[in-house]
Amino acid sequence: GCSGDDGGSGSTDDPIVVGISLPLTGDFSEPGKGVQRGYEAWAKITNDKGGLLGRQIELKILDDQSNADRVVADYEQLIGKDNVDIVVGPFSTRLVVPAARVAEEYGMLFVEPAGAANEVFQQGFKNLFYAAPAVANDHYNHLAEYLLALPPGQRPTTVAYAAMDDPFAQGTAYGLKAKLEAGGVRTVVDEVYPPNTTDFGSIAAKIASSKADMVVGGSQYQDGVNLIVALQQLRYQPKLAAFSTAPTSPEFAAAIGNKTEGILSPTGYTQKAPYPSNVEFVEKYTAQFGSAPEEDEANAYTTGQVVAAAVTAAGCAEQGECQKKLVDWVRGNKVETVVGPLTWDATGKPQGAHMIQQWVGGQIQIVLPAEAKETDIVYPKPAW
Amino acid sequence: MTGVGDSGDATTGVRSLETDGLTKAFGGVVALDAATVSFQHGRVNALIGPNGSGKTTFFNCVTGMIRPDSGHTSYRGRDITRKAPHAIARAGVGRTFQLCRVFPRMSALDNVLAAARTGGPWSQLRGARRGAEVDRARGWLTRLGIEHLADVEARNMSWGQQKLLELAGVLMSDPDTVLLDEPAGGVNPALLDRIGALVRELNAEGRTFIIVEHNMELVMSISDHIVVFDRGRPIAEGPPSVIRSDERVLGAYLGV
Amino acid sequence: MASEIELVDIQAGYGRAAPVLRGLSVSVEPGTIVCLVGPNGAGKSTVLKVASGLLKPRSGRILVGGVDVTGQGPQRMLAAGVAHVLQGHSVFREMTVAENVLLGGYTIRDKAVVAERTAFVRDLFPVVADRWRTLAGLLSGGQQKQVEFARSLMVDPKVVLLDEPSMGLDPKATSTVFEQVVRMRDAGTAVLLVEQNARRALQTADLGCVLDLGRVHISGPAAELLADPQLGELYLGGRPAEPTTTGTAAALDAATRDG
Amino acid sequence: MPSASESPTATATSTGAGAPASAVPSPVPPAARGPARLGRLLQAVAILVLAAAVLSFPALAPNPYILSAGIVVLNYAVLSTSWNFVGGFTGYISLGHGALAGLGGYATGLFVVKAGLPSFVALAAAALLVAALAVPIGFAALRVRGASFVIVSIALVLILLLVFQSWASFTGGSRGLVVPRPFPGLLRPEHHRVFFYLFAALLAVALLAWWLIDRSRFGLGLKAIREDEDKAESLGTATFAAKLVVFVVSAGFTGLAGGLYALWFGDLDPVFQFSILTGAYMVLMALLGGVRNLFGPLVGALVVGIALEYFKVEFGNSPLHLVATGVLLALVVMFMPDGILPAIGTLFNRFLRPTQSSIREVTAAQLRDRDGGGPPAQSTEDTPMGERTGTTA
Amino acid sequence: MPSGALLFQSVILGLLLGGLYALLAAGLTLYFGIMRVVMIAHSAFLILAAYLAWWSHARLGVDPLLSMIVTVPLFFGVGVVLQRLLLARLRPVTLTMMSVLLTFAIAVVIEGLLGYAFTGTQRRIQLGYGTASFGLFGARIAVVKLIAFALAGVALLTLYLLMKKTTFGWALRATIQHPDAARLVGIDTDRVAGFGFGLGLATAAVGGTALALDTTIYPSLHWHWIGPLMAIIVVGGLGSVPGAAIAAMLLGLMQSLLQIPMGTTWAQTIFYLALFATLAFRPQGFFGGRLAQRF
Ligand SMILES: Nc1ncnc2c1ncn2[C@@H]1O[C@H](COP(=O)(O)OP(=O)(O)OP(=O)(O)O)[C@@H](O)[C@H]1O
Ligand SMILES: Nc1ncnc2c1ncn2[C@@H]1O[C@H](COP(=O)(O)OP(=O)(O)OP(=O)(O)O)[C@@H](O)[C@H]1O
Ligand SMILES: CC(C)C[C@H](N)C(=O)O
Ligand SMILES: [Mg+2]
Ligand SMILES: [Mg+2]
Repeated sequence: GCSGDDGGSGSTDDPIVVGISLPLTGDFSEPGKGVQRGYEAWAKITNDKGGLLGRQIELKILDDQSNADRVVADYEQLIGKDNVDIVVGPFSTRLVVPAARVAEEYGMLFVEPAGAANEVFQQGFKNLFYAAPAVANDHYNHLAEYLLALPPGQRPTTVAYAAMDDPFAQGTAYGLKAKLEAGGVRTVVDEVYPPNTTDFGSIAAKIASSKADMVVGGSQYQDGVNLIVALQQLRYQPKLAAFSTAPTSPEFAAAIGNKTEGILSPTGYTQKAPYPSNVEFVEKYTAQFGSAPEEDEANAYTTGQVVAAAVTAAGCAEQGECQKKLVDWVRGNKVETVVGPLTWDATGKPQGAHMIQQWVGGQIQIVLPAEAKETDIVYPKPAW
Repeated sequence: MTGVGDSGDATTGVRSLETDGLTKAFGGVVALDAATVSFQHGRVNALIGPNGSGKTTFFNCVTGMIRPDSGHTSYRGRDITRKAPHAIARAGVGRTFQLCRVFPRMSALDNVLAAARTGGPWSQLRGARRGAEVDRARGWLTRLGIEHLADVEARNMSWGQQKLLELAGVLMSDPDTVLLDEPAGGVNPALLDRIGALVRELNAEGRTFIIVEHNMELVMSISDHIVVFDRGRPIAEGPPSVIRSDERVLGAYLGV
Repeated sequence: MASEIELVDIQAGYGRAAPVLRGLSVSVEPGTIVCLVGPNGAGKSTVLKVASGLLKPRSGRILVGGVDVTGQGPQRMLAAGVAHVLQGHSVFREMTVAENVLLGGYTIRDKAVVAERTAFVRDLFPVVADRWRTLAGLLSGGQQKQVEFARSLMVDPKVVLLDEPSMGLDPKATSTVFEQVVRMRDAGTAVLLVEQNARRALQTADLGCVLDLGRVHISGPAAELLADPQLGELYLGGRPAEPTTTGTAAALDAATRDG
Repeated sequence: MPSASESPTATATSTGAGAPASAVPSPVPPAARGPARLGRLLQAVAILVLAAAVLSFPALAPNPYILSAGIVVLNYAVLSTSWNFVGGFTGYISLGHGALAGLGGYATGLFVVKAGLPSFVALAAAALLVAALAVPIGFAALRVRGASFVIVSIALVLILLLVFQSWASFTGGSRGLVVPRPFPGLLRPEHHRVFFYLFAALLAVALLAWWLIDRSRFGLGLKAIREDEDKAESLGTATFAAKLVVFVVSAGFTGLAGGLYALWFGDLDPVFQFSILTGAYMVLMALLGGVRNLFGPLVGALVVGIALEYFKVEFGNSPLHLVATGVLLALVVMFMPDGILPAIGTLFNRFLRPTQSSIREVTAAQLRDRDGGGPPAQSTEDTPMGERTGTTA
Repeated sequence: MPSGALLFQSVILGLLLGGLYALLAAGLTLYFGIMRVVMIAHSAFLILAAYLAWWSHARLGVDPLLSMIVTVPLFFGVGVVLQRLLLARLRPVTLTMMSVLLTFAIAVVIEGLLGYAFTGTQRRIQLGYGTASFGLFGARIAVVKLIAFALAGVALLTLYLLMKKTTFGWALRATIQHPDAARLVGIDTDRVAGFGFGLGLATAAVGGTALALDTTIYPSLHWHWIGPLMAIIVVGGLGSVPGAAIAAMLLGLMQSLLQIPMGTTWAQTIFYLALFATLAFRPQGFFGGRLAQRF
């Protein structure tokens, strides 16, 4: 039972209310719901173990419709009106930045699962922490290393880039581009398309006619799917195809008619990671939702883990003075999570790297780095 | 106030509206065919002609509502061919429309007030419903027998009432030269007599009229000078007595 | 003889405003022309709108051929034989003259009849034939009016309601219109005519009604009304009629004489 | 209260053919004057109450969220009042005013970030810039009317969206633009309070400007444009110039509102700054309240703003709040096509004013006697005299 | 310098795209040009139709093309009802303005209901022939795009013939231009206007299905379509079906070609540039009727 008295925020039987705004509709709804599942799994798993500080966790989730104005109003409501104890972040850089500002100005700790672009860390936020191994520009680091290490004869010589006009999506593609260009790999197509693009015929035509060895898509979700289909319609067969986030989504394979073979994608998470909390996460998540968690779910779960660690260490969870303690703790400590141990620099940037996954044998599997791989990278990739 | 008063004495010989070779074709239809017409100041002029002979087009061209293909228009000796309609209106040429145009969702009084002329740009910021102008506006409504409609929205009026309202509006704008396109269309004949008298009265004050009308009785009784159009050009002009017996007019217009 | 159309004690008005027609009764027998005259805003057009079903009366009855049709819409009224030509301009502006005229025969199923009538109106109004493919909205005011009248001639109704058919027409076309009105009457049609060209109209009509304040003020044989000097002054305008000619007709006459 | 018999028109008729002088309607039905005065009184009271409510709101707001929601509503109110300079007076329905607000926001932000201007100087400069840009925009857009104008205005939003997205080197593109805080030291609740008053002041200025135009000759000219543009032109109104002027004024206020919002909100993203929805909400609010009324847009903003917040709280995590908004809008359009204020006015009139008649109340004979001054007509025998159906009583 | 192959491929893609645009815009032509209704909700109905096509494929396993057997009559009926129940009640004087709002409301309701029923998740029909294509002089033509193009052709031709050659078309135009006069010549104006609107929505059913064949759909996608479609009908001349079709093809082609040098975002501006150019030089549109500029 819960206490019926809402007299003060200090009363220890009250649940810890965690306020979240998520893009449950609109552009980011697909990953947004993944994040929601991750948070729900975290709350359930934690509550089943007795909660935090002996208090149950209660999620208060609002829908921001992928709209930056709404996300601000949501956090305003969560903090100002609903008086939640903790806030955590929404999905996607475009929403994380304005949301973080509200939290910052109310002095709240702000751990977030999906503000991966560099921009997030250039705003001067002091209370923000990104709960994933690496920022967007570093997502492809392992792939770049691998490619540049190939003997010159095998190395792809030309690359076509197409990125959504979105800080995260461009961040991933351009992170790789910078490294490959530095290594002497030529850029033959460099296309940017607005987030609402639905027809990829022309972009695909450009890429196809460039006959680039490799295609890199800076994609969120739907755009990645559309671009791949458009490329397939034109019978373009690159040696390597890499897309950010889209291929890791559970809907992906079906969406492109299962012609997934060989597609690469960076990820911060693998279900098979040996970290103790991950084993528990995968098991209980699967029990709760009927399928194993993907990256978005894991990021949200990681966020929860970071918050939980801070709350436990600080011994408090409410607005006001306590938040300062939480922030200070996170800044000074390492947190064990489902994506491994995380630490942050002064701007809240995590200090790790992403892995590279590839669709091999109808399954998406880790192929890089060598120490984490589940299977060997297939290069050149088979025709799709 | 514009110089209506002082031009009143110079009733003859002063040029009012003139056109020179005014031409306007719509696709294949030549609505105005090098029409050269001259109206004198201080007269009641009539412009008659069969349906489709270009009378309304003539009005539209001289008031700047449509651009002629070629030719010139001048008013009191000054070229107004390419001037905007409002500039021509401000120069003193007011007009009504054949298809009767009023401001449908404004009361009759506001319809008339909206026509009141203003001075410089700053006077635009003065209140619209100042006493003197409201009195003047009501005065016009009364003279045209529609004062009981002052607060009725124009769209709720009968055809003839709207026609009268439009006339009240253009008179409120105090033009030197008034172009009326079928003022009698749909107006009760009893009232028409009064309108005829009103025209003569205003003319005596020094205003020039150019009236397009098919009501021959009205035309013959009030006009000093008649211009007859056929196929976009004047074919005859002169005082009523002359026009009445002009053969070309009989053939083209009166259908005999 | 029974009236072809009969309006009995009609009260009618627009929206919530005060009534416009206040207990008005009119009837028209087959083969007669009844002419409504009256000041602007007296309610003449309103009478016709009620008669053709465009406006539902608040009370009173409408009989067509003895059958009560009160409250029926224009489509049913047309089916019952009532045709109405609106005041002002009611051509379909963005359709060609041809389409306008042919739409006049919308309810006629027989193609031959349509073709025959089309030929008839094209003959009657040269402008209809000359501008057959022009958009009607591009015609001059009087030309549009002619198209409209031509459109109404496509059907052959029992009752015809004409709202100022001569407005804006040149003398030639006016004569054509009045000739057609007479022809309809002679063919047995009941004609309810509203005209501000009152003297000319009353000369053509059999009966006249003066409408004022929303009711029939005076009615009687058209010739009698014409002769009444007081009515002339109040409603008909102009000089009291010379025995035979007046108005446009006078001008015409004068012209003919001199020519 | 002046009675009809004191009006000059009525005295002149006292010689009329037996009709009692007081029966001749004076131009304004006497019964209507009382309510008019009452109406004015009510209006004054309403203004005072409204002002008091607005000023005391920050003190009464239970928490900063409510205060921020209040700012959002005030911002809507300023925007739709600004929109109403064009929409209400000239009848041009611009769905593109969101673009002007976005321009104001971006201009303010860029002036601060790139030119280093102080925040409120930047705001003023931005408003001027938007007003200046409104000249060419208006020049292109105001040439067309009706549906075409609606389309052009939509196009304006979309084209600016594309430009601000594509020209990332200057505008920040989809990375967004962060506008530095004007009062960096303030905590968020304080920050809200300050901006609440700033928005309230801006609203007051916008309302005042609207009111001044409404009662002026310029305003009457604009309304004439709304009714029939060609006709207004032929009566000597420089319609194009008038439209342009009022468009520029409207743009200036919209730009100010957008700029102030940018200073308050801090994060600009082209997708949301240049959104058709913003413009559509402006139109919705103005129409809802009544475009012909000074306070129409404000009332509309209150209703829509509160409804939006309410729906959001109520259906927070399902798209049903969209449905609720749509249904609300549809209901207004269907049942209050002139807006809330006029609907209330009609109700008010129905109780206090008798139905008006547009039909003349005197016969032609009486009329002639009245102003003709000729010999009183012996009224025709059956002239129905005493018929004046209680319309002037 | 783009290669000849790329140019040719782009031309093909542009024409196919233009065909789709023409189909999507066809209904708008009807409402705007003929009925004077500013129909913001048209693209929302397109998306609705697309969802129905997706749903029938994903849940019932029916080919999306077959779903039209249901959606076309259904949309026609919905159109009739909408017109009779809602639009017909708007006052003619304020029709343009109020229809903007009313249809905006309808659009938002549809979007909300779609979100409620199908969530905001992006959906895409997974057709067996979704990525199938065949070659033509070195260029490739995707089967789905060609189907959409064919649908467009058939629908547009039907619409055109209906409007120009049948009494229904005449009656519809007459009804809109002068309702009273139309009633007086015996037209059942209520029914005709309802059918007209239904017809517009029926094209949305076809268009939505064509759209769903080759793109992802999500409830708020309709906002994305409003701008380009409106630009098309203005350039084509409000009210002219052939005009809209030609404008759509040209703009589709230009967009596709401009994408080569300028990139996706800037290429989209062609719609608005064409729009402004049209209004500046020929407000009545390049192919449309002569009186269209009047409103
Ligand atoms: N905008 C237009 N487009 C095409 N043709 C036009 C246009 N305006 C007028 N016309 C044509 O020009 C000719 C002259 O028309 P106008 O309206 O000037 O005649 P009018 O003398 O006023 O006739 P009415 O006595 O019938 O009013 C007509 O044949 C008409 O069809
Ligand atoms: N749509 C309307 N809404 C409200 N009132 C109207 C409407 N139409 C006409 N009226 C009013 O009804 C009265 C009668 O109008 P009606 O059109 O029948 O007059 P009429 O006798 O035909 O006049 P006219 O000779 O000017 O055509 C007028 O006072 C007019 O103001
Ligand atoms: C890796 C992802 C969770 C990051 C997210 N898509 C963003 O926009 O930043
Ligand atoms: Mg004319
Ligand atoms: Mg009438």
